[in-house]
Amino acid sequence: MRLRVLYFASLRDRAGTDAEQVDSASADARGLYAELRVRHGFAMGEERLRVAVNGEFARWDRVLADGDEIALLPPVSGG
Amino acid sequence: MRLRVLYFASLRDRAGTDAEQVDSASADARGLYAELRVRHGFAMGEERLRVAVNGEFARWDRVLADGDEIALLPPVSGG
Amino acid sequence: MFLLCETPIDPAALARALTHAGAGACATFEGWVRDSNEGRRVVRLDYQAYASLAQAEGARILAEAREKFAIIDARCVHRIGALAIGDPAVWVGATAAHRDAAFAACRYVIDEVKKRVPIWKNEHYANGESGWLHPDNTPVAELS
Amino acid sequence: MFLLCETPIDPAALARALTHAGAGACATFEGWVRDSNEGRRVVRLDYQAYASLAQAEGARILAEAREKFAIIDARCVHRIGALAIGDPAVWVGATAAHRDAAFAACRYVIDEVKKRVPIWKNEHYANGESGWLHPDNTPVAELS
Repeated sequence: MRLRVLYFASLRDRAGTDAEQVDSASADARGLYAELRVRHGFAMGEERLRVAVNGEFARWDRVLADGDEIALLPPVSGG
Repeated sequence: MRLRVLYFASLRDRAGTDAEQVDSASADARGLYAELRVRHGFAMGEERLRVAVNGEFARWDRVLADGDEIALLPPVSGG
Repeated sequence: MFLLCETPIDPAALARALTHAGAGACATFEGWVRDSNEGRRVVRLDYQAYASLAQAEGARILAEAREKFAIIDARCVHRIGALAIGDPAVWVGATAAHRDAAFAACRYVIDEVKKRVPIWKNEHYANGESGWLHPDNTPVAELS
Repeated sequence: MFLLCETPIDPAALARALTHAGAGACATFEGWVRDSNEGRRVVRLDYQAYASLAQAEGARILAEAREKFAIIDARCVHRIGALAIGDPAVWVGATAAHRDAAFAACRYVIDEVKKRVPIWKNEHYANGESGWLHPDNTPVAELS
């Protein structure tokens, strides 16, 4: 399936892009992030991130579907 | 001794003036207020007021001296 | 800086004056004249103060706030005279590196000002009555 | 109303928009860009947001504040993009009949915004370095 992945803050700098199309067979968001850690060398484990799917916070065991937009969210620091 | 007395809020309305000269032989601020209650018909007992002498908060047993300025302060309601 | 003022309070100018490169947090409180109190319709207010002692006591409260909390600055301005519904009656601003201290100091100042500073509020009601508020559970009508 | 904005925050205009005849208390919080953090000299900041989710989460926080506290209104505006020292980065305002609710709601909103809303701060230091702040005790340098 084809997914769209959004990167923010340090992940964006590391990936070198704010978003990319990813072809993946991962069963869920956890699997997708494991793939992307390998590809981009992200240092943060999933326990430090939150994930959003199609604009809403989701769990790491969220099953992904073709066309989903997945956002990887490092610990926030607004305010 | 001659004293100057300042009135505020409901005491001012009741006394009909913001300040007056008072000739008094009262030993302390408590005695002065007892005199003034009789003269003006103030309903509030001293336990509900604070008193200031010469611009600073004082106790009711403060001994008064000729020329002192005594302010009678109802419960405050600023803010 | 504790000030009594007879002209409208300008919160924006007061906040700007707190600007400080080390300040990461600015907490403010404004007391506005409400259109009702204890179920009665209020149409306007007068504030009266014992000015010299109010300034001295207000300054003491701000000094206490600076001692108790890790703030950079705290200021308070209180209106006196005639106010309309919606007018700011009092403004408190506190700055600090971090928000805990700014919030705590701001809250401390308004609480102490309301308890200790010799300022009195006379509410004018829609039915033409008016009365000084002496907030110790005594009905306004019995006060003087 | 939770808004992300790319232009300077105008606290005075925001507070004016909260005007309400039944409001006796207005508590505000402003977060300002400080010139230092954790002992390092900061010269400027960038804020980045996941805009759609930030707006949705910010709106949820304001709705929670209205449910938890007896307030009339609560609003929050957060800057994004490049900020200089002293610039307001975030503004929160809450109005209520009485000050307890206004203070509590204001504090709740800024605390939750800082915890939950997907916005990130990149600090630029005097020595030319910069780094995203991911406040979970991890040094900036090790983050990505």
